[in-house]
Amino acid sequence: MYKKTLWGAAACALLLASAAAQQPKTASQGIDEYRAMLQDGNPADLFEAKGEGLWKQKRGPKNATLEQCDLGKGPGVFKGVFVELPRYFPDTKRVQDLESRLLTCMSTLQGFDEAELAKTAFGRGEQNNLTALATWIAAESKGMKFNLSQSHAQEKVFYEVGKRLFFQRAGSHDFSCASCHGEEGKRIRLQDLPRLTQNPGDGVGFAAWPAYRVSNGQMWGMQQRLNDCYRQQRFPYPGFASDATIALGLYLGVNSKGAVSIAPAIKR
Amino acid sequence: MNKSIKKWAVTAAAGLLLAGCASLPSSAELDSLTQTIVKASFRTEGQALVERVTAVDDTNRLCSQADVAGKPLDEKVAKAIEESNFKAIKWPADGKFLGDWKQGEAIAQSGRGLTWTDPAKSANGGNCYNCHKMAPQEISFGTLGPSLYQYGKLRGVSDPNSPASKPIVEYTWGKIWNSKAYNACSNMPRAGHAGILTEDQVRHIVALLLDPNSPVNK
Amino acid sequence: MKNRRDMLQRSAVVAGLLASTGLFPQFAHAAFNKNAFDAKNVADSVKAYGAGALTESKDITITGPDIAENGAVVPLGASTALAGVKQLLILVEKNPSVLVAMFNVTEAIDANVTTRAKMGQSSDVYAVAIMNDGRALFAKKEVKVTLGGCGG
Amino acid sequence: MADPMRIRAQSSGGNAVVRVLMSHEMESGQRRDSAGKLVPAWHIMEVTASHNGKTVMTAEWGAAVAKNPFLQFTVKGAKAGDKITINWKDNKGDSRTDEATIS
Repeated sequence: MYKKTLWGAAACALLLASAAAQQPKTASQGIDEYRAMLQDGNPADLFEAKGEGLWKQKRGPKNATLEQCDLGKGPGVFKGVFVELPRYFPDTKRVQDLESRLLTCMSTLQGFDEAELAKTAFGRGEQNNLTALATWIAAESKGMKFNLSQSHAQEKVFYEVGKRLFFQRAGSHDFSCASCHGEEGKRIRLQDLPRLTQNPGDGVGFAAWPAYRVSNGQMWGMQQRLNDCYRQQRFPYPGFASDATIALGLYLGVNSKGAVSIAPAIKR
Repeated sequence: MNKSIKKWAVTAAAGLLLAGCASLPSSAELDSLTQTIVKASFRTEGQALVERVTAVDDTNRLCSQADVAGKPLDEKVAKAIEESNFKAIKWPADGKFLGDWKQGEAIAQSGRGLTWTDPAKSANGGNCYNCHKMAPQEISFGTLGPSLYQYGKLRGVSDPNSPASKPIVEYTWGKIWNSKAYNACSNMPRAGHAGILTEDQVRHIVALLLDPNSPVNK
Repeated sequence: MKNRRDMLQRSAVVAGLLASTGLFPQFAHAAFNKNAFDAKNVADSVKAYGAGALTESKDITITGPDIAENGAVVPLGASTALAGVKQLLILVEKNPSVLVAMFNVTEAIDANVTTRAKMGQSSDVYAVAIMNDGRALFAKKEVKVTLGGCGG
Repeated sequence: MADPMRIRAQSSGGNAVVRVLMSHEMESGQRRDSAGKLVPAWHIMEVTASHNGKTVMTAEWGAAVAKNPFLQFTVKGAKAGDKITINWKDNKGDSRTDEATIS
């Protein structure tokens, strides 16, 4: 559920500023109410159902299911894997997040062309299927606490790289992730911004994605969430499942240790 | 770039680890690895050229390093950054600092421009309301920057064209043009310096902030 | 919430089957009221369903947020405890076409429906109950639509 | 063909609350594509709800119903084990029917 604590101070300011004096309700309370109304009936359910079907369906050039896919807890295990990703995988010798790992499985088990799939635009063709799969896998860890491993040396290195990426000021506007997510209690327009250098709380930040975005009616995985952050930061385009996006995700995930996952969430 | 560097950043990480036993690479090695990963991960799309992350200036590089370290910049370094950015400020060629606050309001409202999805020829917005409270009619404003409501009024500007107002007018222009001239690691973009806003657009924003008729000063 | 998925009933796919067996005979006759959906104001839209003049009524309830963070999805509901409701309408006054949805109410359901609308801008939203006797009772409220995100 | 609906039907106090999510673009007809051309409206027009085979509600929808539509209503006298069936038809002639058991 949404944190309401951040809204306190802003609420007072808005109450004074707002002309809506006929109702003793602030703009932020109004928006909390709006969000609450949307909780019941999250269209992410549609993608979740689709993802579950896709996992069990024989598909791709090899006409195989994904039921032997190893997401970190052994082949075929999908409960609880999401809250431990990204992690190091010995077979690929890489740190991978959920979407990167699904990409690997769709390639090795089903025979899809990994490079081709990674190049496909979000929301199209097999990318859309990958998002549905990620939505379902994430949902299978709903209510669990994030607990990413930092035991493998590569995982530690990726944390440090992710941290550097988080603070990297660049692009035409000099923005880093920290420009918006480095402090407590800030807003962009009316959106409250979680502080992501620490655990921002249950179901906030890393613990809310994949999420259904009501603004465009799209289902977004973490890869697309980060991709759009970089777009709005005026950065160049980060490759799908690239090391930069995985390292940044791992940094956010490790910081979120102990936060309860509500994914798939519903978002503005 | 030669291909061996671009190939896989992970290989580089593994190499570092093997060389340095199981301990974490040094901070400098991690900086370098991060740059390798950035080069391998980002690509040009639309008007968002890859150089935006591979060729950052000293201001951004030094401020990012300070952020990672969690320590403020060395005072001398900060001063030097501010001086070089101040020198880079382009003052209005015709000496006119103020434009039309109504156009300024529209620019302040717009958050468009310079992303890889924006057409290269479209006008850029100022993104002002994303971070600042300005005209009180707009309740959807951000709090990343200080409130600018009554910016001119609070500074006693009743006639922005008077000699007495000159220092404030110039500071306002300079701050919008290049925020880092006044605060080395400011979170604010360098609107003029980075080519986000044109000279005319900056004039309109200055008017929005300082014109006594602007809703900002009501 | 934790068992939400377990509560979800798997929707059995019977597409086409029921339709072809004639379980929905009314569809053969159902005439989508194009005039009502083309109407540019609330009165014209309601009139297109053959109802009389609009009367505001405390017995009708419109539910919706005071502020919508995004106009693309605005939850709106229409309800009444009155008996003899024929139809419930949900309308957005400032949309290019005002009517969002019309529900034919039967004795088998509560006169209480909720859906989600798109809104282009802040506007009054209406719940209208067309009664069996032709009266059109309404309730309205204002929903403010804010600009979400960074505007980019 | 359209993706399946998600239907939740829960009995409470002698009635059943039915919540439905439908997978549909609900293109408004107001939006322009990147070339500046109006994207034609594409939306669900008719919805029918049945309880154990008997129609309990029909609806007409316009293009202003939000993408991936949500619908909630309450069926009187419905109990656990009963069947709820939802059907929709859109303005392109596509349709979909799904069924759920009340829990």
